[in-house]
Amino acid sequence: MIPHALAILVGAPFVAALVLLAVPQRLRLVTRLVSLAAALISAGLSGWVAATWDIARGGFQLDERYTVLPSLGIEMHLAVDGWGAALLVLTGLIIVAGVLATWTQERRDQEFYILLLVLVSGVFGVFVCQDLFIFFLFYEIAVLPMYILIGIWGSQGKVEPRGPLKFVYEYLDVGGREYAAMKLTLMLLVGSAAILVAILALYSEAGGTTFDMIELGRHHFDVDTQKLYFPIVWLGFGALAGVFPFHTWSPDGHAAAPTAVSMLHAGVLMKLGAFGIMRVGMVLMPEGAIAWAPVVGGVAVINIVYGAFGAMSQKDLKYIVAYSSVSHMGVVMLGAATMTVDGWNGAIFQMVAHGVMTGLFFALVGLVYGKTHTRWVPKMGGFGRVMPGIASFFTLACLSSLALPGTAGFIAELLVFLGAWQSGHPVWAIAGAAGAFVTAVYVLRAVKSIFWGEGPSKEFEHLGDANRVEWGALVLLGAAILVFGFWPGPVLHLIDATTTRLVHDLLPLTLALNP
Amino acid sequence: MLTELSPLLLPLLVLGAALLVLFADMALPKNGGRHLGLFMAIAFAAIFGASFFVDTAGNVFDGVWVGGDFTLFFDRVFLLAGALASLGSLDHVARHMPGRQGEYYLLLACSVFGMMLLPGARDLVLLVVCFELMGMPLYLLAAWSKTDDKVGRGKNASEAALKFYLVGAVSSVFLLLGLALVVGMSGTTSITALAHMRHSALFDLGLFTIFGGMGFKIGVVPFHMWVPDTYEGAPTPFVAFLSVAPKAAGFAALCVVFLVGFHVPSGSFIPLLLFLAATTMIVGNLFALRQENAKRLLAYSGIAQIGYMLLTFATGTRMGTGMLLFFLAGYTVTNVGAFMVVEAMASGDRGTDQIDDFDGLYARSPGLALAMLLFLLSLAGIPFAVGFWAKLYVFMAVWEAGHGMLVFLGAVLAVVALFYYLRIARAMYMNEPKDATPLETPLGVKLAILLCLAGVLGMGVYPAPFLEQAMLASRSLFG
Amino acid sequence: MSLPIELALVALFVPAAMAVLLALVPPLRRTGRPAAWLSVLAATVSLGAAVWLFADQLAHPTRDLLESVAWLPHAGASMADVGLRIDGISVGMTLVVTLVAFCVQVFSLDYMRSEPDADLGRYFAYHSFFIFSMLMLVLAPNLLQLFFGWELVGLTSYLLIGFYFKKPSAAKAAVKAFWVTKLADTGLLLALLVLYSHTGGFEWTSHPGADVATLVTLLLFVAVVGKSAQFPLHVWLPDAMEGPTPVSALLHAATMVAAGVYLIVRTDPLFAQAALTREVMVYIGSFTAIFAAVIACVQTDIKKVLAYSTCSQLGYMVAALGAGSVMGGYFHLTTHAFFKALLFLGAGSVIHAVHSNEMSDMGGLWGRMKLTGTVFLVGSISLAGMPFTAGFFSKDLILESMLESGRLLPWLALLGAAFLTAFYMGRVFFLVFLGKRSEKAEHAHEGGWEMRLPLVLLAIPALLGGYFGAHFAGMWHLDYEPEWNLQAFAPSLVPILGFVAAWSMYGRGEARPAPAMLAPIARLARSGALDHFYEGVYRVLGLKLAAAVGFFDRYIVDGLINLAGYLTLTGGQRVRRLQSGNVRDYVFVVAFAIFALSAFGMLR
Amino acid sequence: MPLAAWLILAAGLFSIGLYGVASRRGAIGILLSVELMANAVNLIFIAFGRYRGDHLGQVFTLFAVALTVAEVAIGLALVILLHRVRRSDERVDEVRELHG
Repeated sequence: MIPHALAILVGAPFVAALVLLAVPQRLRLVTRLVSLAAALISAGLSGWVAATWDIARGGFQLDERYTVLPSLGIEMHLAVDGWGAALLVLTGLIIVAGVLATWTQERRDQEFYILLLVLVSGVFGVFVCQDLFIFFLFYEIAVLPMYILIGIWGSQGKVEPRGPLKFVYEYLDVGGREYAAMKLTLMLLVGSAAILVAILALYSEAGGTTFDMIELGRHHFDVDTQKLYFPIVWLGFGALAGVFPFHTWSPDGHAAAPTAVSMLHAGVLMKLGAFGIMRVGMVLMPEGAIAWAPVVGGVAVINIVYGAFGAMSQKDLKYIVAYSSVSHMGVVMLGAATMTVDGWNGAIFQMVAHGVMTGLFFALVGLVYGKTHTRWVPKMGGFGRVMPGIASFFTLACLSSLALPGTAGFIAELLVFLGAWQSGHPVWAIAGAAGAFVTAVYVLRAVKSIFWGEGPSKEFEHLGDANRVEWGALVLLGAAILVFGFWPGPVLHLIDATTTRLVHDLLPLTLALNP
Repeated sequence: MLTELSPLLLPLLVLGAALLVLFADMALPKNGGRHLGLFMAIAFAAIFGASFFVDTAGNVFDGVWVGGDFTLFFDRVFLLAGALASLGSLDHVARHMPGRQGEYYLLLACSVFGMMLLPGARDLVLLVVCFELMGMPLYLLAAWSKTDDKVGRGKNASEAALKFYLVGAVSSVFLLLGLALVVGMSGTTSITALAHMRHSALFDLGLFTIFGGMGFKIGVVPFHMWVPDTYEGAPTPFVAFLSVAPKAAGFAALCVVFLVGFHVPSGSFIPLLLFLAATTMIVGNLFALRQENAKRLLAYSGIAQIGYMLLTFATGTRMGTGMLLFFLAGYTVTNVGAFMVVEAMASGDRGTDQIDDFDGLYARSPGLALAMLLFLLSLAGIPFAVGFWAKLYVFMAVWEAGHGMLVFLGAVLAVVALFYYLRIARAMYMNEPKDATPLETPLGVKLAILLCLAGVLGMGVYPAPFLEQAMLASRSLFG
Repeated sequence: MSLPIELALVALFVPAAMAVLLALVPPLRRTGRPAAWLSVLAATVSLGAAVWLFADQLAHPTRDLLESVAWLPHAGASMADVGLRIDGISVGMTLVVTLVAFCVQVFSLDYMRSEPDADLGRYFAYHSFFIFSMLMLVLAPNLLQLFFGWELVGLTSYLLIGFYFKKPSAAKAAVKAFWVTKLADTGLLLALLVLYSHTGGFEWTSHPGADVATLVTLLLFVAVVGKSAQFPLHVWLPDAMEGPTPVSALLHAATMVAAGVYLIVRTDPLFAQAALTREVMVYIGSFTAIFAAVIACVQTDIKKVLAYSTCSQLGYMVAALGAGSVMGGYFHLTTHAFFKALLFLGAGSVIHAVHSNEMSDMGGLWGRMKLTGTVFLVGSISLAGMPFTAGFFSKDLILESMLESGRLLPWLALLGAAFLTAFYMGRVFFLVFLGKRSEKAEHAHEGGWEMRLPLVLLAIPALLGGYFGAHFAGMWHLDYEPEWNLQAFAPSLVPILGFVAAWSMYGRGEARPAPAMLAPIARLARSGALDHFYEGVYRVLGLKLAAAVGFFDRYIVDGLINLAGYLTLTGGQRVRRLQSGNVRDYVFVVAFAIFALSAFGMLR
Repeated sequence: MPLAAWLILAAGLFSIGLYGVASRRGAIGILLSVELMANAVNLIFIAFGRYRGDHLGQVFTLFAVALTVAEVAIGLALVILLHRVRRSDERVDEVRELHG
């Protein structure tokens, strides 16, 4: 039993960030080691939490409470349920991999790691914090550093003005680094404005005495209130989860962001959105959720198919991956919308699976870009010859994203589709499966045109494979994909323990609303 | 007799300090020494410290002036602002007006003195006198610059002052007009007595006119138009002061007159206030979007902030007022800090205060950049800076008062605001500096910035005690 | 845990371990031949275990073991297990798979000799992994695990077809194969969903009711059509010949493509409940059988001939299963595995000798490659179904059952297919081994023992496998009593006629144009109309639509969001003019505003 | 003379002053107009005081006058300053460096 485990888990990266403020700029190695140490501490503790989390007991465990504002009923209440535990593991994996993958970051590296660590603190916080308000705080902290991270270290792009709104595109520097950063920040913050409103609503509905989600969970909100505020929560968090049509920050943002940031953002942050929808929206406002489920599910299906086709239309490697994220987050939302055990298990598991997978994707894209300085797929080809390792890991990531059995993606999508079919929406499942097929089409196309076939052309012949540290990141994530794919039990048990209880509470309502 | 004045101790101390400065200025030689400013700063700081040990509760002149937690809270805000302003002015004043430092600090002290009397005033005569006593020195301070400075900063000080003055003069006439009507109709100048008056047409006319007159001081749209011009033209350290203290005082006066006195907002005065508040938020943010001058941008952002405060004021509840006070306190440290950074940027004779002068500040002076970033985030209402709690409490109060839509509007506008705050952040961190010469900041300014930073983070990380104080204050107002 | 389970585990996990080892230890993999030998060793162990298991099963024919562990948690319990189902059916298939795999790996030792070491290691790693995947499928106790293996073999097929990934044609073929099969597999996935949501499990022994069973089996059959290259999804199989020939022998002739048929055999309890599905199977199967056979007659690439012939034979099996003769289907699957693998390896050894797939580059090889010639002949007659060869028994059983089931048209189709089979096999044999040598064939010679041994090994069951039908039937608990009357022997004349026809046309070994009656079909086959159709669909429904979506998202959806920002910003720019800077305006505004306020105050 | 008459007179004065503020372009003129408005207000005070017969109005007026005087003094100082800085005749509406 480690005392204050969760506080340490959340605090470690933040403390490390403060430490880095003191470390002189030129000690590059120290900077990296400090960051890595913090990442490892948090990751290790996450692993420990997941390992010691008592499945039989379920519920919330490892309670820790720190007073913040008793007068308003705000207190730092940390505890983990199965969902939290699973997602902690994911975050731990990603951040360690992220630090490793950006080991070679040169420009203003110290500031980079500082912001990265602050961001991670926020992410961990969201997953373990049971006080709705502090939850929101951490959410903001996780979102905001993005702006500077992308703005400074991002890569420049350009979208040529076309279409009916040409003039807009001429006025704004669309695709530019700062554009992407600003767009992402503003869209997400408009979302959190909505969230804040909803939070205040719940708070005052419940008597204005506590923000504790567990307490709030006990309070039964009036059905009309739920129906009114659920969509607000859905769209508010949905902005981060990439819910159509509020996903458009994601391609630009992910394309512009530096490797580690894309990894974290697509790998973990987007999950915060989905997690928020389920944790705050569906758990606190079940009737509202049930009432809106058809809409949520429908939009999710749009996400899946639309995102997949969007990805197919791209020629920029990062855009392809970014759109695939939009598509896969659709799977998460679909699972959430089914309001069934399998669906929710699938949703959370997909968060983990997609997190690892897309993390690996962005790490690889980063590597390829770092070597070739282009993300333009048509310019590539035959790279399998010069970078076989990268090629095989890329293929692995692709297989997971097309949900091939043996990869984590399969378990997730299978569960989600099962849930969809049981929830009486076979169409969702069919559309989802179709989306999975389209995914197969574009990812294999990508593999073929990047790594297979003739080539590489003159300018790329000298390129090499990943280096030692980078291998660390790749192997870590790749192994995770396979382990979760072949042996989902351990993680899934955590998730299932929580889901089962929640759905069990949910069941009477479901029957009441649609008998 | 003297014991009876004990609740007035703090204002009197300020007055004493002012007189000391006056005499010292006469006595001492007119070299560029900074002892006067230093003395003023220390004096404010000392009185601020003293405020924790003296008991200022009680009536003076049988109820014309009432001391209590409410006055105490405001006194502290004013003293803090005064101290920070004097600190920040040290270098500026000594460089621009080596000969006439005394007047500067004297006027500053007088203005603060007027402010400190304001929250306790329960008689319209006293109120209006204090109001003007606070206001008039500001006109002069705004004009504070070398008269022979044709090119650099301060070139526009006179214009700034003139606009400030003309608009101010007219609105104070309106204020008087309103008072005339109210007093005339009610036949009393005691604010507490006004509470029980029958509302007649002329009486209401007066009431609205008074609001207009005071609205000028806090810069509510549409009485705000002097704000950006004055802020841009006037000397920066003074603007730092101008942007917070008089606003706080203005709200103090509003609270006294409208919450204690007319028992409004109640009834249909509320929609009006809400409307004005919303307009103020929108106008402030919209105008701020495309500014090139940092001070101007901060001016408009300040207007937007006033909108939030007015929103809270409009609730008229005890909770709302408490939140308003907290907001004011937080706003004070944040805004002063931001302006001080601008001063630090522009200190040195070639410095200007355009936004692109912030380019690459992170390289020229990392500390300054970080401080500015935090102040901006606080203004934008980002967690773990005081501004976040301030906004949050405002929203809570407004929500409790049942104006959900306005909460949403406020929240969305806060995001719009983030856009222009981030413009400065972008300039500081993402653009490369034009000249990489490290920036040396005058000690006084540095100190002021550090204090503000401490305030922003302190109140941001652990707001509880401050909130408690604010609540106490509002409770004592409502009695 | 009982002996058979342990044996199965050995057969399953020794190759798996080898694959993992080769994958995780690049240095070892890059050594080439040592890695290859390790892989072969693993295959041998696996084969040994399989043989033992088979023998043991023969000893206890009624045994039906199920050993499984919880895999997917659901509401505290387990919604799906992984495990082993040891009964006659799975054991038989296990033996076939491991035997053929073993032969192919040994064969590859010599055939792939010229490959660079790294690639060689990769090749054998894939092979080991294939054995694991295939046995996962074969020994699966439920449909979910079967699907698991099903997709994994699909993956290995993709990887092995694309083994020469630098060759654009190979890359294209690999991706095509994966897309087509994946599309079909969606059916299997949906089948799982339906089954689960109606029975709460993935068991094929469940009884979800006729309608559901029909739906499920139809969906399953979609996957079968894809995997077992039935019309109209057979298009990937001929292209798959881009892979190394031994791969074609193992995956695309003997085992993987037969997985579809095995699936039907395995899930027969479900199919038995779905008359409609079986009807569909009969017609699809028999049509594929004749259709593919016709195309096979006009191919000039030896591997392509064999590929189409595989399609056609799979058509036989599907048709048989449709007609309800599980025995027919499964029996033919087994025999076919042997003689088709044999044929491919023989072809491989020829190709190895002449370095070309084109039959025009061969000819007259009999003199040079006696052994290959012999075994190829054995394979051909067995495939053609000449009396007393393995193929004869199984094919005879299918025709018989089709006739019994009273479906005349399919029966005729199959009969015609039988004739054509004999014809094109004869054609191949004569063109390759008789006639005058082409210059490429001048210095052709047999391969090393690694290549000869598997040929011999496979020739035996290809020739004699048919005589064990009764034993198999006993093992599979299926009824099998061939009655040797005239009506039964009638079909056996057909192949003889086929050979005669072939001899009459190609006996002298010179390549004559295909018979006139087949010309139009030949043209059709060469034009690849179906391929063009699919490609068109891909262009329109895939690329065009995608491009449209891309534009819509970039310039409409995102455009609107940008528009919001644009309006705010330009608005901010415009309003600034209101702040005129003229103080008199300010004063005026103040005065006006106060009057407005007052007016509002008075009017309320 | 009834109260209303005084009030109307005051209103008239006030309006004239306001008109002056709005129309005069010279700073001095504006100051004078402001003075006019202030006196109108004082008139109201006095009138009410007289009408009620208490001294409140007169007292208030005294304060008001003092304030106005001080205010105007400051105003003149500013005008002079402006004149010194910009060497222009004091047309206030030409003073518009700061705007937008």
